[in-house]
Amino acid sequence: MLSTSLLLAIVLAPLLGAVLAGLLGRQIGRAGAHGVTILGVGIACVLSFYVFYQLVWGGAPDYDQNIYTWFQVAGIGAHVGFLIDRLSAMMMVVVSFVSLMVHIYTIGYMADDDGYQRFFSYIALFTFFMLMLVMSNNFLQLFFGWEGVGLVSYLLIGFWFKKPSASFAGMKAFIVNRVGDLGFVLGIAAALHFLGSLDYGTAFAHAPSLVGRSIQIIPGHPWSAATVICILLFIGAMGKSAQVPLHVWLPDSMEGPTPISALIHAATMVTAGVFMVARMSPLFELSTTALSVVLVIGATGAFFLGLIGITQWDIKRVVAYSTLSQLGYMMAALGASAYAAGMFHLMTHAFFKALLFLGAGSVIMAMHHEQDMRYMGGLRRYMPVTYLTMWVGSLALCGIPPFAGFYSKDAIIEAVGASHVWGASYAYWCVLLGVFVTATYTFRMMYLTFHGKERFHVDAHAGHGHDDAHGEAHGERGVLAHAPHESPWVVTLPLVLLAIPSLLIGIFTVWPLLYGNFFGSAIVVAPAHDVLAEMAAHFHGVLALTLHAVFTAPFWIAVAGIVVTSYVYLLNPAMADAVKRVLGPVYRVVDNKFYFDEVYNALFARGSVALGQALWKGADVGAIDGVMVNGSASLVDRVARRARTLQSGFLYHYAFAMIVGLILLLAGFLLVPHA
Amino acid sequence: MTIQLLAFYFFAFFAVLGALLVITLRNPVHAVLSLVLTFFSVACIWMLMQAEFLALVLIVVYVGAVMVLFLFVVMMLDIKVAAAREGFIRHLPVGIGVALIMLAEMVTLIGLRAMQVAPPPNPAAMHGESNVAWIGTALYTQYLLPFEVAAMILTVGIVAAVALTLRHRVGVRHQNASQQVAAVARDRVRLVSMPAERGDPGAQP
Amino acid sequence: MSHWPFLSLLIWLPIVGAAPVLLAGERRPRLARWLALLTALATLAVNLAMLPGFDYGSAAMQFTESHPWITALHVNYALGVDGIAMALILLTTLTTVLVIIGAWEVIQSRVHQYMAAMLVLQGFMIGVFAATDALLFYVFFEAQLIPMFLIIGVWGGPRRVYASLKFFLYTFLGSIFMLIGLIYLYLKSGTFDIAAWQTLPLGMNAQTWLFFAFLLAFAVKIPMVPVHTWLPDAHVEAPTGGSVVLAAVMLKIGAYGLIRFALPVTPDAAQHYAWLVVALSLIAVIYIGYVALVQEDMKKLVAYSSIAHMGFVTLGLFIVFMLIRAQHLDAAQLGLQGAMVQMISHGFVSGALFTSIGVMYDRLHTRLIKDYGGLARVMPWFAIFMVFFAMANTGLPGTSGFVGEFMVILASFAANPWLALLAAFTLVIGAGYTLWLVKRVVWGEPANAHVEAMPDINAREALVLAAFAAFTLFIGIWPEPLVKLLDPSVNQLVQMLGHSKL
Amino acid sequence: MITLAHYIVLGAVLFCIAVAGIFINRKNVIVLLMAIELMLLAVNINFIAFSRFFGDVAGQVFVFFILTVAAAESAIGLAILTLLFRNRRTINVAEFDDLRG
Repeated sequence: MLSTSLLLAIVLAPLLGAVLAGLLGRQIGRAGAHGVTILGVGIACVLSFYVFYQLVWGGAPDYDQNIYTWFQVAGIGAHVGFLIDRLSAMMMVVVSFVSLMVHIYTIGYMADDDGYQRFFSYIALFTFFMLMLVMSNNFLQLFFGWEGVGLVSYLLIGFWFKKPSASFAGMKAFIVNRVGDLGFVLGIAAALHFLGSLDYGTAFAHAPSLVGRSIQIIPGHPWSAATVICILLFIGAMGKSAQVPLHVWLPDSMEGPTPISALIHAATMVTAGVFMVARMSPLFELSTTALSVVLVIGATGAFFLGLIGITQWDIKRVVAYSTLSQLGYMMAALGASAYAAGMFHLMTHAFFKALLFLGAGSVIMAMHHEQDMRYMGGLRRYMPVTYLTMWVGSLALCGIPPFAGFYSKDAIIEAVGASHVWGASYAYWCVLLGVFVTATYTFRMMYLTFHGKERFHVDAHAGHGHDDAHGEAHGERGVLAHAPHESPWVVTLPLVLLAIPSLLIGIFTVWPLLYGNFFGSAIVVAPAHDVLAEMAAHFHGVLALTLHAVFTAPFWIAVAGIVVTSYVYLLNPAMADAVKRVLGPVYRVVDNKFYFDEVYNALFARGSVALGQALWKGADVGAIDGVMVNGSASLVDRVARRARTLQSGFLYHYAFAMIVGLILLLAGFLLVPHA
Repeated sequence: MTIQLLAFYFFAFFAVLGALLVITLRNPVHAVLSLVLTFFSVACIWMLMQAEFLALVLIVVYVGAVMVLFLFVVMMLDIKVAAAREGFIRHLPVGIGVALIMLAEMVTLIGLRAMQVAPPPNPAAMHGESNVAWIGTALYTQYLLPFEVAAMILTVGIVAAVALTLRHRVGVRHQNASQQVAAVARDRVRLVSMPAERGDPGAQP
Repeated sequence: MSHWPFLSLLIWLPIVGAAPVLLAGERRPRLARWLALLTALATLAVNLAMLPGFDYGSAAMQFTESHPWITALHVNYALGVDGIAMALILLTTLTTVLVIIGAWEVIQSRVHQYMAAMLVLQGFMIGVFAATDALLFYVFFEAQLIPMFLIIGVWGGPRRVYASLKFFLYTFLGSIFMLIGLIYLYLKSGTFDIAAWQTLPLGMNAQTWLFFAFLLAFAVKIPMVPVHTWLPDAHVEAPTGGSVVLAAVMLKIGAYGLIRFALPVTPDAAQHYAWLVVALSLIAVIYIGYVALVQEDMKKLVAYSSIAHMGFVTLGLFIVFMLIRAQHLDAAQLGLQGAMVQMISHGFVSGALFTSIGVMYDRLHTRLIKDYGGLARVMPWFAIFMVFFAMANTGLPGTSGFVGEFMVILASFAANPWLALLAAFTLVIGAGYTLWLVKRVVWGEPANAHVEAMPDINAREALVLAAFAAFTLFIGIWPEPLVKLLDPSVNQLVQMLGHSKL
Repeated sequence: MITLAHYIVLGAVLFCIAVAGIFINRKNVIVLLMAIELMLLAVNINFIAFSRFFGDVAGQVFVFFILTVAAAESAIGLAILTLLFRNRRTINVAEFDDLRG
């Protein structure tokens, strides 16, 4: 049995840590700040593992209870409560574990930063919101956590608020997410309207009643209610999980410190959308249209956003675009109704992508906050631990057996291939080619960073330490004050701890997660869509699966990508430029990220300001204030100004007026016959 | 044509003549005198209507007091006739036009034919009393309050006229009788006894 | 139930208390401040003392008092509160205390008069909420213009005369029409009792005229587009305390008037013209959102955002009619609740934002966004509050700003998804203008040497902001107590609106 | 035989002359005042005539009051005139425009 106080402790411990570190940061000092937050998150992590253990092996039943009533209006109730089943338990473990790793890592990464306490406060607060999100048993609390992580993401992206680009990126992330949330809120409203409750339990119980119900969004065109609900909810997921076309915020979010790139923008927050769709599987299963949308959008992101990663020079941005691509994979899995595969990839991705980000952070530290790969190279000699762990992460990312990524990604590709919803064949090509792209950008990054010639030189007189500025323009690029060296243990320990699951977790969990009905009733799949069941028929154990990989297309595509990249970047560096020239226009489009930023900037950012100016100056100041308000005032003024000249002050004018009046009066008497 | 009618036309002619002179004469003094002529003539016409009291009041009070006041003021003030007459000719046509239009309208309204009423017997005589008694009875019974108010108005008028024209001149010596009476010798002369000046024999003269 | 005339006490305590404050005079500002604070605290105490005696389950008027006032016209000095009025009175008494503390050192000239004006204003505003007699309501409604007029006109900025006149004339124009409506209703019913009017049968023609008379009066006060242009000017010129009271309480008087008069007295006309008000509300949300985006003056920006948020209030009030027509009574109640919660929440959030701007203004004497930047470095504590209130303004869950908007959006989806879409647009545009403000003011490098020299908030300012933050957070995390307070009245109102008076 | 019409027309003629007087002497306050006296006189003629022809004392009483008020009026009017002249050294109405809007 899971007790309420236990669950409350999981949620509140990080919150308490965040509040203490945030408000009393100056009093408790640096050690105090990371102490309380790590303690808080550590408690949450340990208890999450305990909860997970209890659910999976301890035979504890699912927990679904309300803690308190948020509001109750007539028949509509909103509560705060927890729903702990295997789905949320898995997320809790992933979130709290990665969060704990990032906390420890941060001690090293942020050692020289002024905002040390603030940073710990933020990430602990993030853990709180994320846990609230995954543990929620209703839409409202889901949205609370959803927006809460968005807030912390905003604060953390803009953590170095002195940098205009950072605060801009934070704002951009928040606003783009808000566009998604617009859909999400409407989705919640639609769910409430059609299902009559904000609680998952009640709402999902009523889900079958959606069949046949429709809504006329455009008069004369009834749409299935389930489709409307699901697409609206998915728009929310598109924002948070950075799907095309709402992905533009994620690359910019790399302005934030690297630990949060790992925690928020790779491992946890951005997967909230995936988690949410999986959670809503009883609804999504009712609408093939919605599934198609999810599938197509996810697959599009998986391929095209990965392409951008090949052209980037900033090490973090490469990893960021890889995240976008992998998120696309997860969404595609959900679209193919392979929810378990999506969640599986979510988990493996959380580990290896956090690993890659933290590794990249370690590199960046060694390079004195230089992020441009053109000034790196040959680092493997200086930082072996980082080098090795990064290789583990990279191989996992490329889906090379037996690394974790292989199992999850392979399952996704197969599931998409097996799917029958509209757009599945397009999606299949996307995810398949995505493998090539993934291998290319990953190995390009590894080669540019760790292999080849050193493209920096050490100059002891360059005279700049870690602490002067972060990522700002240094005096001369590619000049380091002292040789790069391996990071301290607080940094490498999390790398090692994350490398272990990146390597192994796939082998151990592929069977139960995908085919063993691990999630039980938490995920609902309609029999017609159940691709995983089809795949289970061909499943003959982990070893067989691993060996069988040699005979599948994805594996060889990955290998092809690796070979090509190796040739271009290791053996024949001049080749890269040649390829670039040959693919001129295509390269330019990809290098400019398909011009999303430019179009959005012109259309929405500048367009809104221009519209606002027009409305303000034109309508508000011009029409309403100018014509109506001040206009009526000045009309009175003008009339009065004219009228007062009648008051000449000359006696005889008044007398004349009286006499004229008298004449008129007499004439009136004459003309009007009196009774 | 009876003698009364002749008398009426006679007085009416002078009344109108006087009125025309009032508004046309150049010299204000002459204008005031013309106004007196009009008042006299009208008083006579009132006599024809057996309103003896008012006719006499008009002559005694108006001509005797008000018109004299006018004369005083006109003579007191140094009026530049030329300036005051400015625009006379220019406005003459308008004035005549307006007056004629108004007259025409009034006469039409009055309806000359409808008014061809013979005068009834003198109402005062019918009550067996004089015109003065007739008005007096009404004034002191029925119209007592308005009468008193009229008295108030006159008083206020006098006070106002005096107050308006009152001027405090500076540097004018007044005789203050009460102060003169209240004066005592002590205040006027102070007797001071002081030792006699003793000439210093050695001093220079 | 109680022998104490609590409501009279609430109204007259601050008004009478203003007298000693005035007597303290120009020479003794300290005494004036303390007296004012004591009076405000006493009023708050009286108000809190009412809470245990308040029946949360009843929609009826409570703490009623009635004395004949003008017998010839059947006017009574009649007071009473239900949940809606109680919530707003609480908002008033709380805000006044904070405003008086907030003005402590900020107001330096004629302290005694300022404090007295604030107290008198408080009394009148409570009177508006507590009056159950229409003429009494009208008297208080008009009377509270006077202290506010003085506060803007005496302690305001450079264009204070223009702003205060505009404020006064605008409101006055509207209320003239209301007076005509009140007189008509009196002639029709022979009483000024609001409750009697709510059951008075009226023809459609009469209802239409009355509805527009009331709408005009209260739309100016709320303010709704297109009669909103007085608000930015008034806010910009008003002293901080004036802005806070104006935003926190005075705007609510308009919405309260709609709830008391326009909705229940003329339900059929309101039903018939609900589309109009809903359209105006949505215009307020979107159009004003865009206008707010480009403001260069912080106070103007927050003023415009107030208009947009009040758009949610009117949307919630009138979406009810569409929902009643569609037989979604639960959603109707949710919409009305949303409007009410939004009102209370907006009181705290906008009050806090104006206080924050006041804090900046006291240091730098400018309200232009471009004069600021990088406050997070020089004023870290202030930055925490500023970001928090900005987030509340964007309707972040966990702050009060979210609750009302969420309820209204949920309710309006049931009426029409398009309405919900347009309303939910505030999530984006609201985040846009608020965060852009925060970016330019709080983040970045300190803009200039003056900003560099700004001291962080002192204990007094921290106290005021923390109090606002506490209320915002409390309602955001646990709105149920507020919802419960409002619920019976809201329920009754929805029932009443469902019955035609034709 | 003198009829009512005779008197009334006489009154009208005098009144119109006064009106014309106001027009053509618009600069001279004294003449203006005298024109007003003329008007009052014209009205008084009417009052007395009607009183005589209808046998009602009220008309004559009213004339009495008119005379009273007119006396007060001209007294005050002349006082103001004196005052004006003392302060402005002129009685030209064209120069009295302090009330101009």
